[in-house]
Amino acid sequence: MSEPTAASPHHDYEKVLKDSSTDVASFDTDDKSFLQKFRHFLHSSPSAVSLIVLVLSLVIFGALLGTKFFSAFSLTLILQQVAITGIVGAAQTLVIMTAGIDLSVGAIMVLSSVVMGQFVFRYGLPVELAILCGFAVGAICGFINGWLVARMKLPPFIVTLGMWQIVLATNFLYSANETIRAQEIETTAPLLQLFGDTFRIGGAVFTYGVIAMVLLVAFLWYVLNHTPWGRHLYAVGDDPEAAELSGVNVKRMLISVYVLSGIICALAGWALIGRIGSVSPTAGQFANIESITAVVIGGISLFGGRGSVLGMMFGALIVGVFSLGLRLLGTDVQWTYLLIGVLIIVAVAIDQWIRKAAG
Amino acid sequence: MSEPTAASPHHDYEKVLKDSSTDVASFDTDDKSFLQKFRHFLHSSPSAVSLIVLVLSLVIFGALLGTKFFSAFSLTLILQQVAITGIVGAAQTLVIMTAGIDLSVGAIMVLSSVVMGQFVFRYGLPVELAILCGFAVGAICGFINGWLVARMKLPPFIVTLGMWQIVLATNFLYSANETIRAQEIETTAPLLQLFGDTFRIGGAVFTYGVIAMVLLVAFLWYVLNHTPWGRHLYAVGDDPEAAELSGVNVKRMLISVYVLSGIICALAGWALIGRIGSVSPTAGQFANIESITAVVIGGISLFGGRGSVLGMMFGALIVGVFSLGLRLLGTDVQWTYLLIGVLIIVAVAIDQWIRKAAG
Amino acid sequence: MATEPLLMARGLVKRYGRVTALDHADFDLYPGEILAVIGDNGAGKSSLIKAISGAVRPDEGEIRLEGQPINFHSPMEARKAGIETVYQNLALSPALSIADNMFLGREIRKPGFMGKVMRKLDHSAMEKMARQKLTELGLMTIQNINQAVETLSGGQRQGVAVARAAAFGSKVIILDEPTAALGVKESRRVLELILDVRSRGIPIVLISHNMPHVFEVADRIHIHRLGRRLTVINPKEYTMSDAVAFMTGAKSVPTEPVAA
Amino acid sequence: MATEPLLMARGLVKRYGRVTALDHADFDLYPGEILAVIGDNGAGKSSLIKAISGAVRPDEGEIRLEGQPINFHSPMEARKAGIETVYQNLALSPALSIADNMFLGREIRKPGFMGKVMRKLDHSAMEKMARQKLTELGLMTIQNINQAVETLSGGQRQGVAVARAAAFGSKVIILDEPTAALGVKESRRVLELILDVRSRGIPIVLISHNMPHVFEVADRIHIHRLGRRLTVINPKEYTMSDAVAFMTGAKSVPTEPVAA
Amino acid sequence: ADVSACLITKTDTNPFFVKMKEGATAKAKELGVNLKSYAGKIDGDSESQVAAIETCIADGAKGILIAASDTKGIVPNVKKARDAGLLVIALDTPLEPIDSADMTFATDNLLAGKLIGQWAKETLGDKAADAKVAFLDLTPSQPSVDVLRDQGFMMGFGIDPKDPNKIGDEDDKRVVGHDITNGNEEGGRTAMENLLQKDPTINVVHTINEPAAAGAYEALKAVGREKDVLIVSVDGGCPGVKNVADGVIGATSQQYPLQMAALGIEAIKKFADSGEKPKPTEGKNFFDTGVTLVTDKPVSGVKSIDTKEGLGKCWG
Ligand SMILES: Nc1ncnc2c1ncn2[C@@H]1O[C@H](COP(=O)(O)OP(=O)(O)OP(=O)(O)O)[C@@H](O)[C@H]1O
Ligand SMILES: Nc1ncnc2c1ncn2[C@@H]1O[C@H](COP(=O)(O)OP(=O)(O)OP(=O)(O)O)[C@@H](O)[C@H]1O
Ligand SMILES: OC[C@H]1O[C@](O)(CO)[C@@H](O)[C@@H]1O
Ligand SMILES: [Mg+2]
Ligand SMILES: [Mg+2]
Repeated sequence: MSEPTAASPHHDYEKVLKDSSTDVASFDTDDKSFLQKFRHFLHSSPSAVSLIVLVLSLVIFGALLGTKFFSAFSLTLILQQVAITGIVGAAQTLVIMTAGIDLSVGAIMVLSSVVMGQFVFRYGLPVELAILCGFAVGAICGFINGWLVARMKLPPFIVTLGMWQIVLATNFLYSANETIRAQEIETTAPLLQLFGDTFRIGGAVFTYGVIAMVLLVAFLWYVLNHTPWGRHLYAVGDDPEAAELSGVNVKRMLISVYVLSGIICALAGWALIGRIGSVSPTAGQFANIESITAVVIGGISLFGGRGSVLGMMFGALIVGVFSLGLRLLGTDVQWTYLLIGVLIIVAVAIDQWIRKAAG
Repeated sequence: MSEPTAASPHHDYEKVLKDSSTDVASFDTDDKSFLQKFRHFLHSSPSAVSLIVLVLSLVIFGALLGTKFFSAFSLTLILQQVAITGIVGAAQTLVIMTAGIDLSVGAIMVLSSVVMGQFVFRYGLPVELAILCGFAVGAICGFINGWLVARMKLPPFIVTLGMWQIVLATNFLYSANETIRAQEIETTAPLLQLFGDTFRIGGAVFTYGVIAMVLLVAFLWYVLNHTPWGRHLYAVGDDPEAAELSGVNVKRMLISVYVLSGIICALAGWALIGRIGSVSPTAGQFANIESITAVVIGGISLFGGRGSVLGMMFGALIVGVFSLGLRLLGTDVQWTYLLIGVLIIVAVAIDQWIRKAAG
Repeated sequence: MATEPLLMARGLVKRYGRVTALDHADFDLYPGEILAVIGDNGAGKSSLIKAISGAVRPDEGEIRLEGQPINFHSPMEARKAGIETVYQNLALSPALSIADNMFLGREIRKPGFMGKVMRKLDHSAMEKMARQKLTELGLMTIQNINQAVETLSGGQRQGVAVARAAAFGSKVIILDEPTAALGVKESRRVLELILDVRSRGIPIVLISHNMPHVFEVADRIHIHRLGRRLTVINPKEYTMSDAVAFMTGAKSVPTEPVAA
Repeated sequence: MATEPLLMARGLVKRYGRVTALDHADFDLYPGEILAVIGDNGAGKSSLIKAISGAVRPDEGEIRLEGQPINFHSPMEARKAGIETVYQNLALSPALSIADNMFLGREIRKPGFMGKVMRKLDHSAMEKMARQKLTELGLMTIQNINQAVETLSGGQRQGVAVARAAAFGSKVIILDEPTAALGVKESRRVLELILDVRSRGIPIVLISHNMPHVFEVADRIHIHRLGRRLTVINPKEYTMSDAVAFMTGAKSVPTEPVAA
Repeated sequence: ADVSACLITKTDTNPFFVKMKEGATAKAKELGVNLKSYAGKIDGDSESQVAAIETCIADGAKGILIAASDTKGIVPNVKKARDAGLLVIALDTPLEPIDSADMTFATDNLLAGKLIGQWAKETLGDKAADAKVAFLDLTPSQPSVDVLRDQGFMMGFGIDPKDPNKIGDEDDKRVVGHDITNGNEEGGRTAMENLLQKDPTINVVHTINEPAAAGAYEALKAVGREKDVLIVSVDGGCPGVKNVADGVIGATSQQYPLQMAALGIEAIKKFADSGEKPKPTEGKNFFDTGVTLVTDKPVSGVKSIDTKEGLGKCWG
């Protein structure tokens, strides 16, 4: 393709075009200063901003509280406290990226953990199989969500609100609210508590639950940024109609996202057994609001198509830092709540401000 | 403007245009059948669809429960039970229309009601003034929300999540968790219970709270559809950038919406005193999720710019009908929750289906 | 051209509530030809090609590809059947980069294990190819190939969409006003591209309001008016004035058999 | 024209991250003239008029209206100062009706109590006027005046935006590619409209890629290239070929003082 | 059955209320009473309870058994029910004022707190004087059970509770702090972690209920302190008593929800048949359904039963 192959242009003036410039436009950017490089960095890596806010809050609480807060132990304690939220938040991130929302994450998590426990203790299944069943339950719940959203075109808010109630009720009806005690699990099926096991590196205490969260987030980061599926996910969240017209199977994408979200919730359910030791149907009541908070503080748009799963993890950690920091400062519970409210807003304000300054 | 006033067209073919047809396109629509007229009606009045779903659910529960459900008393009881949700839902509707969300509605409602109560009982203010102060508190909370969303450009979800916690904690700190008992209110400041007062028409029992909800919704319907402010609200929710470019003061609109929402929440707070008789700082925990549910079942898009406040009211009533109906059927609580979950999804599915059929 | 049409539609009807977008429209595309579709704004041109490419489903009428009745449920199916379309609203994902958009649904993966098992994208290969396609179209003002599409100028965006369709040659290419937002140079390149595609034997449907362009490249011109095909003319037998007069209703069409 | 420019800009710079959209651009608009702005896709034309009309804030440079430095914070302020703009992306609210869009921010209210106190809109007056404006533009295919703008064809949408700007005559009218999506007939009407507006003494800025149109109506032509004003030419002194050669870099500009 | 009754619990998630419901259902069946049960969505959800009361009135029930979430706020609605001729009995949680209900069948929660407080004090002996005590409470709104148990523990342990109606106003050095648990394991663990961070030398933990205690134990275990910290709790559910046997919890105050429920149903039946209302326990303004300390390490001066006996009486 170089010269017209057949007809010649109607307009004379088009003949001069053959001489037109063929350089790609470039400008003296004089972008050599550190500040400007930094701005570019912030611009191109959206999660860096939440990371900065996280570091800032660590520094502030560290200054206020000294080694009580700024010790390997405390810092890893925060990791432990946010691990569940981080895992559920990963599921939430995927759904929110598609411009959806999943209110049923906490309920699915708890139902999966109850299934894992009851299948061992009620039916005597081998623990590995019981865990698989728990994952299957998560996947099924996710599939129903996805099917209703993608095929029936129902709003995700309503679908998952309904599922939340349905799954919770199913859980209570099925488990009759019986708790399985930590001691029993320890003797019969210690694998269920796997994610609660700890190992130490110096003063730092890590649980496998923390490792699971970090690996999951890293894995999803890879998938979102470096595989076709990830790109399609962004496209679907960005503008589903455009994605459909450019050849993405939007329905299949949506269903796969909700199924994956359900499976991740089941993983969270397993990790939950590790954290609280026992299998209890009353856990996870606030998992949905907490995961959504982490996602939003992490800079992910509720309107879909924008953001990074790393940001979600930093968002979860920011809340974790505030919560522990404020409790350590010894503020009254009410004051803690109030300040967490203020700090959530401030964290996001700083985030916005940095983004704008980097603009 | 009819003929070119100066230059003449470069292209000859443009000269033939003076003879071009000047009729507005019209087609034989053969749209005379009742069905098609009905479709047009559904198309042009989005809330009609929720109304149909509402009527359907009334009929079904009526058939199942007979006069126990289908009595003037029971039906007006539903109205009483949804009045608070309906009022808060009106506030939520406004915010959601702007593509926002208000998680702090319940907290603002309760704080306003506590202020109305405490200002009378703690400081001995005249009740009218105390009520005004309650409204002022609602307006201030709304203003802060609006200011943060509009000026600081923070995501509404985060702003109102933070405010929710802040207002709730303020409320506990301020009220020291003290409930003001109904008997005291009755003797000292009966005006606070105004919206709980009832009047009867036959077997039907109406509270002024119900009347307040209906009038409020009617008023907002008028404002949204028949005033410039209403049109601007839709435009801002639809595409804020386009609205700004076409000359709408988007920031001012947003702030006014959140302030109005705060004031409506204060009204809900007043009505709440009427409904529960006392002033209790722990009420209203689910007001946000319930109002959002009503809004979404009412066919209003969470992405802003579309829907009708009437739909919200029908949405609230649909949930009210299900709840009372199932409770009267005597199903187990968990089954009730499960079925409400299912029915919420089904209601929206039917809604979508009718819309599609009407498409 | 006495051959069978490659793509054919008969009696397409599409109503939107009170609006009639297609009113028993017919359509024929023959192998290897450039068919221009012209008509007033709102005449139903975009609706016609949306119906053909599976983006909307007509209320009535039938469509045949190579003689076989087809019934696409989504644009993806049409694309699989070899019909590549540039829609008037472009169908790009605003937040994704130029390269991401060009390769959406057809990503290039790394060779070997990383690509096959880990499904890793080959970002640099895609960026290189995207830059090359844009250069072929003369879009030299795009400075950063990783720019999000939403930050491109109107014309740059259109260029990306056209480059995408051209890059993935297939059975039929449909272009809905591909040069509307393009500059003089960029428009000319698109015309060259169209001729180039035809020379590879692929037929093209070109919707355009630019009469000189239409008369320059089209083999036949489908004139659309008030939701239906008014007539098809041969650009060698009619002048631009005739075409414009027909399409605006200034002159009525001689009752002759449709050109084929 | 030895008078003072009505609207003037000097040294405008606008950077977006790694992209430079405006690179010390100048601009002058004289009273009562039609100034065309031409340039490649991505040359920075839209960025220029966005900076002037308050839709984006330039990083550097100054703007003067009637000699006074101005610093608009929003398009609303520009509009209040009398600058009416049709943006390339049209700036319509998709879900609102045609009439709602045309009157957004300038609604007609009912007379008397209902309008003054109850602030009730006069829907029928607005619908009537909207229909009339569209008819003036030749947009005869719009069947339902209460259609949501998102359901309009590409050209119909553009027509609505242009009709809105024309309806509210003011100090300066800026049109960014107003005829890109328009049909032959509708484009011609817009050109007539432009001449009509000038005859009312209001100057117009017209961005367009359509050289015949530009040379037909423009008094002066501002050529934009790589983010800055390359030169301004008088269409009577240069041919279309010259203009295209300058704007695409095929020919370099004779070093002469900028035409005024 | 022409006598119908309602049971309204705080939640349906806490095993305590699940058992209460089971007990009520069994008793209702036995007496031929038609029972409908309702519950809030979470602890503290008063609106659902209000709606439930209204439904019961509309439904023509003879009586209501309620474990109220908002003990003051619900009073006007209870009055409505009583005005409509229903017998209203508070279970587990007294209304405020307590005579707003026709009768209250409940544990003496202040006593429950005192018992575990005394036990902890005696167990520590001299070390009680410089103990470090953590309080794992219920919710931020400080409902009556929460206050009664928390402040009761202090009285038993010998800490001056200052205002006995308010948690958190005491100034005894031994109090490390209060945190909230929402009455479940997750909250228990996080609250314990937070307080440990505040003072790692904590050696006594008061917990609002046994799920919270189990969570606290996990937190202690994670830092290897589970052996040298005393956890006390309230409830006496079967998992909790087993936890006492296993040494997770030192002592727990056992309550009897099945009995509360059964007595409640009987009272409604009786009221429906004869119009007779139940009477309070001698010397108290409510019907005390009893509370017993369960521990395998009895101390002198505090009456207790061992876990074997406790398991015989446990629920859930
Ligand atoms: N989703 C829709 N809902 C309602 N009406 C619609 C919808 N889509 C298109 N229309 C109407 O159908 C008619 C044909 O539109 P179409 O987009 O096919 O026109 P077109 O010939 O492509 O015009 P243009 O040249 O301006 O692009 C127009 O009157 C338009 O308003
Ligand atoms: N928000 C933005 N972020 C990043 N780059 C931008 C943004 N807006 C514009 N640009 C870039 O600035 C340059 C100039 O864009 P502009 O829209 O002004 O061009 P234009 O001359 O109007 O082109 P066209 O004729 O195609 O409309 C382009 O390279 C474009 O990619
Ligand atoms: O959540 C508080 C509730 O928990 C219990 O202790 C049961 O576990 C009840 O006695 C109390 O009312
Ligand atoms: Mg079109
Ligand atoms: Mg432009």
